[in-house]
Amino acid sequence: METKTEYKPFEVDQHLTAHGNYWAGKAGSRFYTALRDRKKILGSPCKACNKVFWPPRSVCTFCFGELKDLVEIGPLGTVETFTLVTYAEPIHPRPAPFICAVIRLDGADTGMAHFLDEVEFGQVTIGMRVKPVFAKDRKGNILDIRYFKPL
Amino acid sequence: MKRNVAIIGGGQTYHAARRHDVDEPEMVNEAVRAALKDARMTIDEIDLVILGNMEFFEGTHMTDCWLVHGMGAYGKQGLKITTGGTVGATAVCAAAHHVASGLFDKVLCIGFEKQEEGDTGAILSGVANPLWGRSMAGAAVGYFAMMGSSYMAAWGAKEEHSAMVAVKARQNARRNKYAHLKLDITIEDALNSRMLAWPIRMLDMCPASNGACAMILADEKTAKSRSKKPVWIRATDTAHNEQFELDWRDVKTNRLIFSRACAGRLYRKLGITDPAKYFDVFEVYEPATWAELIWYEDLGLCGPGEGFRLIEQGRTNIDGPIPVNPSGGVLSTNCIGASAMLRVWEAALQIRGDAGEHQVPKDVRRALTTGYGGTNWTVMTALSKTLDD
Amino acid sequence: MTERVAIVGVAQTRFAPKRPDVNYGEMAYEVISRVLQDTGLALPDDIDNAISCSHDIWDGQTISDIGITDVIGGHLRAEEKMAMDGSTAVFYGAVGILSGEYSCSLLMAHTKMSQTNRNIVNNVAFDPIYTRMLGFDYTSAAALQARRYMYKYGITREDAARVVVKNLANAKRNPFAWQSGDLTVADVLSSPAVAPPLHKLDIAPDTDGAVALILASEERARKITDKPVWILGIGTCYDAHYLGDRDLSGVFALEKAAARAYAMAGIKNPRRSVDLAEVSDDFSYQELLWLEGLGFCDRGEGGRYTASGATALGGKLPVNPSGGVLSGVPANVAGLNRVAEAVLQLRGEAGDRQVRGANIAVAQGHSGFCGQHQCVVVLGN
Amino acid sequence: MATKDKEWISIPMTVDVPYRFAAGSYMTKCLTELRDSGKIYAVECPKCKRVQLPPRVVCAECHVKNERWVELPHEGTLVGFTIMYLPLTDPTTGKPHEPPFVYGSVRLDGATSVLDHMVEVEPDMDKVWVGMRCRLVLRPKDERIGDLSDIRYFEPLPGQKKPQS
Repeated sequence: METKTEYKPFEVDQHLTAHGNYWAGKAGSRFYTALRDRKKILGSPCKACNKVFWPPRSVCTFCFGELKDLVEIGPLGTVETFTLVTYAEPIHPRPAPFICAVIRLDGADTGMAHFLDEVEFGQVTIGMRVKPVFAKDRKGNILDIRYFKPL
Repeated sequence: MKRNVAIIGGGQTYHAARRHDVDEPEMVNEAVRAALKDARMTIDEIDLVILGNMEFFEGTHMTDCWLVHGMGAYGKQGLKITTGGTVGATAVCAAAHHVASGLFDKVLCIGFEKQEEGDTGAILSGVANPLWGRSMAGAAVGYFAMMGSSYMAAWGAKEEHSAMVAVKARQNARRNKYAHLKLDITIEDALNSRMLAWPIRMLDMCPASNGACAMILADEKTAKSRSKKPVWIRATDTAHNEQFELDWRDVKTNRLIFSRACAGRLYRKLGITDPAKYFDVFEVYEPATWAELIWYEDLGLCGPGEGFRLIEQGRTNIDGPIPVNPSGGVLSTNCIGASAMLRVWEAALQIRGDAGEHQVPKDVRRALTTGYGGTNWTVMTALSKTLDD
Repeated sequence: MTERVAIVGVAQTRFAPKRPDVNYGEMAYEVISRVLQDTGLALPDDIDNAISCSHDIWDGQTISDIGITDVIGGHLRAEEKMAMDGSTAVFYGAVGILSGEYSCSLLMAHTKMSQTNRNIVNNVAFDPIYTRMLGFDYTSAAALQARRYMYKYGITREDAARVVVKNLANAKRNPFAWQSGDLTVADVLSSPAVAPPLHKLDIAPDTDGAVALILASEERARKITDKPVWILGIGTCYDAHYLGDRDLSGVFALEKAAARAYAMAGIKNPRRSVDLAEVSDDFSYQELLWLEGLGFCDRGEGGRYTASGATALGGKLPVNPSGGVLSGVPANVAGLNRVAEAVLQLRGEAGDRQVRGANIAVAQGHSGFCGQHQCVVVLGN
Repeated sequence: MATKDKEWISIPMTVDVPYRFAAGSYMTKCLTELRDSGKIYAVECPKCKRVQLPPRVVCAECHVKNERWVELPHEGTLVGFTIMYLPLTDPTTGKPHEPPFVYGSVRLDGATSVLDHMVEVEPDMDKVWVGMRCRLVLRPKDERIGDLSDIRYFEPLPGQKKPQS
């Protein structure tokens, strides 16, 4: 008869690491060059829906129309909702705790998810007016806006 | 299936190593718009959207959720399927089932991959079991190399035979405006290309492509009223394979393997015994040259060990009696999530007579397609021009 | 539906925060072997196809159904994998049977949340062009949804906390649940803040587990069981992706998915027709939101409806008598577990958590952050 | 700004997901024994008698639970091979295996399954052939971690010559 040996559950630590490079495409490239070079924030107007969308896109999510134009929106906006991220993760671009929010820029009908700073969490309210703080060294990604802060 | 199902439209992007001009939703949208245009339909008419894509290849979780606007899926029913290289064909089968169920009349299915965005090498090695073989992952090249060496040792084929497949694929691709590798190459070029893993050379393997394919499937009533050239899905079958025993490369194996099991069932569904006569064109998923030769045998287009004779005699050429991959196949275009769907769509184009310069010269009434992926999986689809074919 | 599809068997693992003793294939085998045994069916002959539901990135393996092909009976046979919530697998499975292609299908969902970091996994679900780099995950996104919902309708943290109190008390009656207890609203409110207004007890815990389920055509079902549970209606719907595109306090996708499912089931008034619901309360407030989306109460009334006791075990419309996802059910498995629990209720096999006289049940699942894709299943006995 | 409109922006981003994989009960025994005693354990299907390596809970063909353990010898036969000219990266360490090297598929005596691994012979078609007998060479016990890389490679049994065809 086989003697039954008890084995401690065997576990192995590994990582799956993938170095990606995401192309921003037609609308995204124009958005990021304007942000990087001119500190301008662009959105996509849809004539059929009579709305301006952020983020910019080449196809309307809601009516499937082709969108070719971009218009300037913001830079001021209004806080629609917010939270405080209290925990730290390697995916975070800034140390916790930090405030995340959805901000609807003036002239846009959909909001931008981003950070709030230079304000205590307890002071943030829905409806608060905010403006963007741009990064000095802009690279053509969403962190070219460092965060939004109250007016 | 309880209702007849037809392909009433389809479209694909141009396939290329680089698509810097589009993000993933924009690229998928190109194929979706092409399919809608082909079907003379608006997105509002679509009842349900199915996406086939491998989430890890672009390093994005829930790609269907991000791509909602590109797919036109906002407010619609939908689901996402991920079965590896077969996924494009699985999405077609799923779309066919949705139509056949009677719950949906017009279903859009999409397959895509933007391989340049992700880290395909790292992610492909992740296919290996994390505790058994991931540290040793020989990659797909090693597997197909052993298949090639096994095939040569078993049947006396030569490297020239795989080179013939490599040349046929790329020469066919030159006639296909959407194909990725359109190479004017000769047997010598193929034999002199860089050795990757003996006997697999650079030109024996598929490229990494960016691209998308979309198809619209509909019920018989819709198909007949809306489409001049509906292509009918007559039968489908799927066979997966166990995790660790990959016997496809052991060409003399006596075991029933996925390819033969699937073909056998599909032929029984159709009641046929001579597929080489029955079907007018084949689009098979050949990630490597040797795999195409083995498909010939596993599909019963010839006997065991005779596959390399078919290519030698030119029988599977675009103008041969058994044309295989007139599109250029996966050896010319491999955007993984779309590759298996492209087989079906290319076969449908052949049946419609709309394949343009790569249209096979003979009358095409019936076509067979295969997918390939995972640990030796396939999905097969049989198409026909009319319901009487 | 002209033809009917039945659920003829269900099995679930005992959920646990961590299962170091099994890999995901073995964990799947636990529920597959049990559901086969319970139904008296055997692989490969009695099952036509298998559908698994999991995500490569959770599983840590590319094309991760490779790891369950053996145990699910996929060798040389039809096996599909979908990467969504498990509730949608029921949709996909039912369609396969209605198409006439299959008559008996095995569904299985599995996830081992313990083997990785949920926030890193979920971050990759945000679009890489505009949002991912900001470090969002499902919890921070849910917090934005929670605050917007609370703001718009005057819902309070106490309203959401009552869901936790109810569900964890229900979970005490469910032998498969691992997180349960007699909590007070104060306990929930005072648990550590994670992403306000969400605190630790508002958030479903990391869990390992699997659920399997067998679907059959009416003809097959009659031979397999004398207690078939029928899929009366089923519907799905996608919302927009970007956080700012959606009305986060709204239930656009769920309302549409529910309308489709109810229409198929011939249900005109869910408040009158439905006896119980199992919803995917990944976060406490979501149960309130989903109650509204499913039409069990008016918009903005989720808090009051719950406070009235209507959703308690023994209430007018018991919701999550099992303890729900808050009691510990893995991501992706959650929706299939909702369906499985609803089946047990309709079969009268729910033990101490049984709802008396249950004839019609609704199960709901969602995938994507803040419930972007919704699936509603209406079941009857 | 017309020129700027032609610039295509890309956003590099690394996805790095940590995992702690549980081997599961079958692979736990297999990997623990490989590490601690250098033994190779497989399972035999009670129905079809296939001897399966790595061991697994279910025989995929018969769908019965595998319950009988079989210790495999370290010797076997090469059933397929290739000479790799690509530097393959070990994703678990990030280090490449330097080409060219022989990569082969070996059936250990008594096993139904094969084991893919490096073969320590010159990458020369005259020095390696299907049917070659080989044995596995393990790392020293104190270097073993319970991974397939605990097997360094297969080496040919001495005194063999490639048969003339």
